[in-house]
Amino acid sequence: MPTDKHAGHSGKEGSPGSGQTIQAEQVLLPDLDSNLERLHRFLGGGEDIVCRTLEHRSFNRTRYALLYIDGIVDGVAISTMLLGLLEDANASYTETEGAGEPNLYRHLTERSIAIGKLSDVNTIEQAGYAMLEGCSVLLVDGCLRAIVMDTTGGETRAVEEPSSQTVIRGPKEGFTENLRTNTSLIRRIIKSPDLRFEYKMIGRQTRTNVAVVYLEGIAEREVINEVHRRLDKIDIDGVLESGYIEEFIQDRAFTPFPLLQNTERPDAACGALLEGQVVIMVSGTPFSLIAPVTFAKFFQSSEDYYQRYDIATFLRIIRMTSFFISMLLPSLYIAITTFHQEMLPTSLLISLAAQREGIPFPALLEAFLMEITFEILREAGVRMPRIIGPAISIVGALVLGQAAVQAGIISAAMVIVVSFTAIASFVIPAVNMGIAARLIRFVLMILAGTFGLFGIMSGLMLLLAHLCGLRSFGKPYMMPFSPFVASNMKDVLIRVPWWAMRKRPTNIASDSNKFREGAGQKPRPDQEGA
Amino acid sequence: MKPAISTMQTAALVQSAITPTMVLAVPSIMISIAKQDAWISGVIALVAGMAMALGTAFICKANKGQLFVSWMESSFGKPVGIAIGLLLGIYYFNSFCIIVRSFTNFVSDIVLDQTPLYMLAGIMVAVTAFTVMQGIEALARSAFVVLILILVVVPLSVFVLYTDIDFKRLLPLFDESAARMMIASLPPVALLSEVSVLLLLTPYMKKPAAGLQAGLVGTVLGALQLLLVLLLGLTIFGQQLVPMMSYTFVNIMAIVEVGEFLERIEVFTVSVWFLTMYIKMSVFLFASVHCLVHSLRLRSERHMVFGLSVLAIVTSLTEWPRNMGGGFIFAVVNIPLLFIGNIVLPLLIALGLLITRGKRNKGGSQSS
Amino acid sequence: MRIRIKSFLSVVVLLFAALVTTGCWNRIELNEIAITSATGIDWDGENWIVSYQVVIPAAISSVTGGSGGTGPKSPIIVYSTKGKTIRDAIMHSFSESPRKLFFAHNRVVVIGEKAMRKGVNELIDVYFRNSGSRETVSVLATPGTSRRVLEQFMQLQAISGAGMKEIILSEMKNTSILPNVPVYQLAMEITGDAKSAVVPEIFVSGSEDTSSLDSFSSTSIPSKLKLGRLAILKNDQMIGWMSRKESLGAAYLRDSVQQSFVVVPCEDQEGKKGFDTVQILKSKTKIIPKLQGGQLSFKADVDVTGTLMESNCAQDLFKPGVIQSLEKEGEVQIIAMMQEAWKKGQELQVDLFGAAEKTHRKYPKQWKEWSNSWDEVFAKSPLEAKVKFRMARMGLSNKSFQYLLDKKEK
Amino acid sequence: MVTLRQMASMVIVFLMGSSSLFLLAGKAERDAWMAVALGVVAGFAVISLVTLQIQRLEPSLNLMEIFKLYFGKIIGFVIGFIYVLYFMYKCTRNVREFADLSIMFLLSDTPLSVLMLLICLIGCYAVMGGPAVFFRMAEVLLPILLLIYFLIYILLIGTGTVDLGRLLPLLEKGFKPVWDAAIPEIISFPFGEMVLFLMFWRYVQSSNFNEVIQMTLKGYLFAGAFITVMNVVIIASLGPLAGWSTVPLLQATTFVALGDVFERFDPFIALLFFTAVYIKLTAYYLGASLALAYLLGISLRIAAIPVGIGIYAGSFWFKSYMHQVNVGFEQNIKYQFPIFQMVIPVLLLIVMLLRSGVRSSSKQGQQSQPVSEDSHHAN
Repeated sequence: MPTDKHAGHSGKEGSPGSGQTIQAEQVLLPDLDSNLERLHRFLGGGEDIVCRTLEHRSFNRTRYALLYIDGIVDGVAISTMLLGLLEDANASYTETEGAGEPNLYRHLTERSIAIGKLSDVNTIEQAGYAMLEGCSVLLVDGCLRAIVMDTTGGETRAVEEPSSQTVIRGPKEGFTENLRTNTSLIRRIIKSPDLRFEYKMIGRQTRTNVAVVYLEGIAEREVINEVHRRLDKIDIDGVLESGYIEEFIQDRAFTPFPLLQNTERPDAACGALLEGQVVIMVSGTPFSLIAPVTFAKFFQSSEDYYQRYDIATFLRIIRMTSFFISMLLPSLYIAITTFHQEMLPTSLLISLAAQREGIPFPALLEAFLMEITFEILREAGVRMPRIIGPAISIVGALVLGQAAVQAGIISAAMVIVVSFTAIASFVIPAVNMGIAARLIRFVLMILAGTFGLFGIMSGLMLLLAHLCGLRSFGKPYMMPFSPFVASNMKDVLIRVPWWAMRKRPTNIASDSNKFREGAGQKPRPDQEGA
Repeated sequence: MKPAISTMQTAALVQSAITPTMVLAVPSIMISIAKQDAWISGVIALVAGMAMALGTAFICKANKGQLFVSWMESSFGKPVGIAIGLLLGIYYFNSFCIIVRSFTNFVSDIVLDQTPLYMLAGIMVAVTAFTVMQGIEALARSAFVVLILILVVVPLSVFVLYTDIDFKRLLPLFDESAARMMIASLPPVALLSEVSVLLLLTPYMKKPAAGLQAGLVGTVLGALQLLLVLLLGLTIFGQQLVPMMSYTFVNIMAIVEVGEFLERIEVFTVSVWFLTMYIKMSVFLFASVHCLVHSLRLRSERHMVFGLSVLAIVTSLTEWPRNMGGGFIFAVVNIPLLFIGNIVLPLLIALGLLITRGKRNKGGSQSS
Repeated sequence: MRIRIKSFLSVVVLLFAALVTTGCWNRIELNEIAITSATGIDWDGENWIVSYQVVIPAAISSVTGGSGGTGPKSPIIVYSTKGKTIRDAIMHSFSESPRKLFFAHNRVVVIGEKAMRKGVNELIDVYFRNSGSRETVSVLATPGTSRRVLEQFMQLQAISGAGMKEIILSEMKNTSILPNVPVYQLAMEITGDAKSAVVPEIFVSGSEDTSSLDSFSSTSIPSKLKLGRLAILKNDQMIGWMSRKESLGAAYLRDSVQQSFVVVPCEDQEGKKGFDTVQILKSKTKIIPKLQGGQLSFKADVDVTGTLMESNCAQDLFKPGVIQSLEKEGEVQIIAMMQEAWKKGQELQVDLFGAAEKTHRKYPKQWKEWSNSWDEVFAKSPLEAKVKFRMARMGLSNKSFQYLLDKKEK
Repeated sequence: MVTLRQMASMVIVFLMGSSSLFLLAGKAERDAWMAVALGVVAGFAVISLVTLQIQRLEPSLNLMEIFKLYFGKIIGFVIGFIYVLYFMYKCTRNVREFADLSIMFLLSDTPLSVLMLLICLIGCYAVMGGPAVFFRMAEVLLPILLLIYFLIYILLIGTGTVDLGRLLPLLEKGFKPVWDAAIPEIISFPFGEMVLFLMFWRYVQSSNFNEVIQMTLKGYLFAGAFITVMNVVIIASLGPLAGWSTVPLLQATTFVALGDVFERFDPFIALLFFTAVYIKLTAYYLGASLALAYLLGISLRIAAIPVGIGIYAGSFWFKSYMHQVNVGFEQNIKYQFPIFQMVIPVLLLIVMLLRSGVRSSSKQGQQSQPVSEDSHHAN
């Protein structure tokens, strides 16, 4: 593989064909054999590199060679192209005015190669990178330039139903690892000419293709430039998943809250595009990133827009409350039972006191114990092979909880509280927001254990200040709530029926064209006779 | 980009700079002075507060968008400007310590009586420092969210107390002499004068001209909450019993009894009240840090916040003896200090501006 | 710059660790508190005796049924302590109770007659000063010692403290003879213009106590807790009792009647006498002081809505004449009760009916000179009562059963 | 539009309405059912000779239009307005009755004002829907009502509470008490109220008006027979106690005890009775609103609001339940109602016959603008 020097050098170059200072030994020489030999050395001579030399009869038998890396090329395209070349090689052309390398080169590019996308390179290193990309290279003896044919292909997973973000009603197709299929899925949904794809190559070793997708005229220009600026700044060995990029380009380094939304569903991505957000798609992972994003967006699942508005509103309120439950419930339980017992109604207090009669641990420790057991069970459930995974975590939780209560280690009320919290944290559609709630829960529990409700309120104040300070790509994170934007509130806690959602969310979509649907489309039943 | 806060957010900041301490200790003092006409002195305080808001906004109009200290320097010359900046910085730091101490007393009286004071003060100042470190925009946004929360919780508590209210207890109107009513309105007027914090906030506003609107809304909201607590105290407990309670608002919430389960919820209302206390502390810490950093030409505000908060914890705990009578000291003894800081100083600034404007107009071009 | 941030963070983490390790000051586990459901205050000449009725959670809730196998345990225990002042007595409780006394769920405070006669100002001060105790606790007076009241068991309610509060609340809602007086209302009335207050009485009927569980094995228990008369306080000392009839009249005058009943004599065409019972659904009283020349007099007009619950005279209830006579009789009964209560108030020279406040509101100037001699002024001012009685409904049958019997023979 | 079946079911439910609650003609005690039968016959005469004739002469006009056409603009308006008040008064009586009975039976502590407000609101919602919706409600409710009544009769007979022997000494006190119990009272109470239908007949979709007449009379006779049977059952089950209880049939159902499971179900039956009363009061509410809408030229929805407020305020006028019953049975039935139910309709019929010239002109005018007329009312 190329020596370290190359790595340093090529890193800056990044995208092919833009090299400035080409050292002498990089340039293609007229002699075919030396080129082949140097190219082999550049690519480290793996035996999956295929080299096929041909001889053209009517161009005074000049030799030319086809090179590609087997496995990452589309076998069918290669074989048809080879067939075409072989025929062309034996055909005899009469009006070959000047035989020799240059017009053979032109002849091949114009008449005989059966591949759509062609381009040419003039250094060994560019040819090598192109071959690594999955293209095939044609070197002509005596010619200083080589033809690069885009024959990328290879085994990719078929389009399946997304595993993490399932939906009862709504499209069932999900993104795959192959960037080309993903862009085609988006193209199939949004067939508008203003849909822009801008490609980048990130990662010195992995050279992952990243596509920045937006709708011209709807997404804000500054946000797009900001995305590009931050992506270009990334200088890393390899990008295997969009998560790598997420941590590089988010606004604030240390925050439990996700500043970029990820989705596996093309319809969710297109929904974001239509609302003026930018989608970053990374090849090799079905999860694409959406920016800029606000706190409220994590409580909207794509199904809200497919179901009727009343159930959608109801579910949204449930999700919001379950977020706070999963964050606050255990700490509230600790605070009220150990600091402010007077808030409990008398009968509840007596039954709780009776339960806690034989419990050795203080409420805080008891809560910690149960929380950690539940986290362990959940992780075990995920890591288990697909079939028995969920069964283990649920059965485990019940059996363990029951046994602990019988043994008198944990009070029954605590098991209820902790299991309800665990379930509540599953309700949040976006997993990364659920994770945020789980982490903050532990901090709030400690504060509740030491200062009671005062501690919880201090923790909430810290949280509020932190949230209000957050920004996602320059847009305030608590957008519709604290910099109060009345028109956006239509789609946050409640979802007004579709015919009422005329304006795009302001301050996210560009201010030029605001309206996304015509006016006065409220369905009005024809007034049937008296 | 320069931080920009909206009018409503500034109003929330101004309101939370006034209300928390005012609603805690002031009602029982006012009622002990002016008996059942205390709510009239509350109205007087409201009117005075609006007047002060108008005055401050008028002064702020002269500011062409520069930050406060640099504005002072540009209008009165460098040495005087720095002196004013330092003076205000110290004044705000001192009132920050007073506020921290009164809230620590409140929390340890009502909720956590065995927790040592230094730990309470430590937690409070740590949270406040963290909030101020997030910058003025984050502070403004949290103030707005807390204001919304209060505007939901306060009417709810009135609705729940509806059965106990009996307006006839206010009846012998104007029973007390006008003099007593004026004296009773002194503490709230002193606290309402905190609206002068607008001087520092207007440069940060998106529309500085709307400073007047923000000031008015802030003072009116604050005074209305005071009036609400006064009326609740008078109509539920009558004017003899209230002077006996050091924290009227807490006792009012303590007698709520709706059904068998909704009883003894005053700790919940007080916890929601903690949020407004935090905003008030952050506003004062921000003000003092802002003044000191700009007058001493320091580089970063984060270090000043860290230093000041440690100093504040120490001073607030040691400056006053342990066994102080509830909020009394801070409400009454503090009045002259508040008057100097919030009324005399802005008046001097206004006077100075008038004089210098005459000179500046003559030599209009070179000095601005 | 980098080092300083790290050091700052490490300080914060240390602070946090300090938080957890030094334990949490105000933290009291649920199994470290003794929940008191009722407190009793007595005075034995020179010491306060404070008794507490503490709830034993394990005995009540069925959750830990397993461990409660050793035969039925009493759900409450009562013990008392003695001290110079009330708080002093409460502090003594630490020397004998394994758990810290917890007053937040205290429902009722029972004050013995001797303690009432000595004065309740100390008690009220204790309730307002520290944040642990609630101001919404109901005050009850008892002729004997309050400890005996606390020791009694109650039929339906395991915790007799909560049971007492439920009795007084349901009694106030359905018959309104005795008002429920929380501590803050008692304090307001004592410091009010009239400087007087009322407290309902609770006593143990029957000879010996039902303080042991085995008395529950028979169908009826030997002695029960009952609500009795009304204690009258003047300047926080008790000066006497008021009978139940007078206290109902006082309830009308204080406009604290929610629902009540009145027995009305009735007479049919043949002159046969009988009694009807009328349930009072709503009643609203206005007391208006009137000043003619120097003489102060009070006019009380009450409008009451009632429905017929029982009719023993042979009447056709839908005849307008019959309805009018029922309403007139009702008015006579209520006026009689009110006058009786007013006379008792004047006899004891204590204004229980808020007359002072209303006079202060209406005539603030004259109130200046009346305020210190109010009891004499009140004793001399007469009450002119007027009641407007309205019968809303007659129940499910439109004639009295007696009417059907008499008609049969005609 | 309203179909014939709907009109018939409305007539039955309307007549069954509150009459199912009380013992009609109580003064005739044991022979009350005969008085009712007599009343049915007398009512039949009134309705077929007077009320239906008026509508037959003017099939496509409602009462208000007929007044305006035949009595001239001003007098027509005045009499029309008086009828609006009559309909509103009848509605207030029913609302107050509904509220008092439900307080006595079901919700003893609920304040009267809240209950009446609820009833008026539900009524208002039904009226807002317009006559077509309201008649559809009646058509749906009728089978349910009949089924439940039938169930009650089966239960009463099954458990032997009904004993026809109690009727036996027929006409013990001669025919006179039956006659004076029937003539003033029974004619006007359930059966004279058919005058309200003068407001509704025009909405019926039918080629010629005779079909409507047949259907109404059939409905009327069925209802009359049904009420008479109900009276017989009450007297047969309660005997001397019949006059004692305010709501005898409900009292009878409390005697039923079929095994220890099926006992004390009368609150369920009470709810059913109140549905019938609800239909009656909403019918009056609708009649009054349609009339007011026509008189003031405003849409039905807007007219329903002042009428609703008038009804709600009016129902507080009665001092007590007894006062409401006395006013109803002593004064109204004898003096006020006959004027509205018989005197004015007869007068109107005579004027219509005399001024037949006006009627012929109104016939041509009528073809030209029927459509605008309907839409004007419907929205």
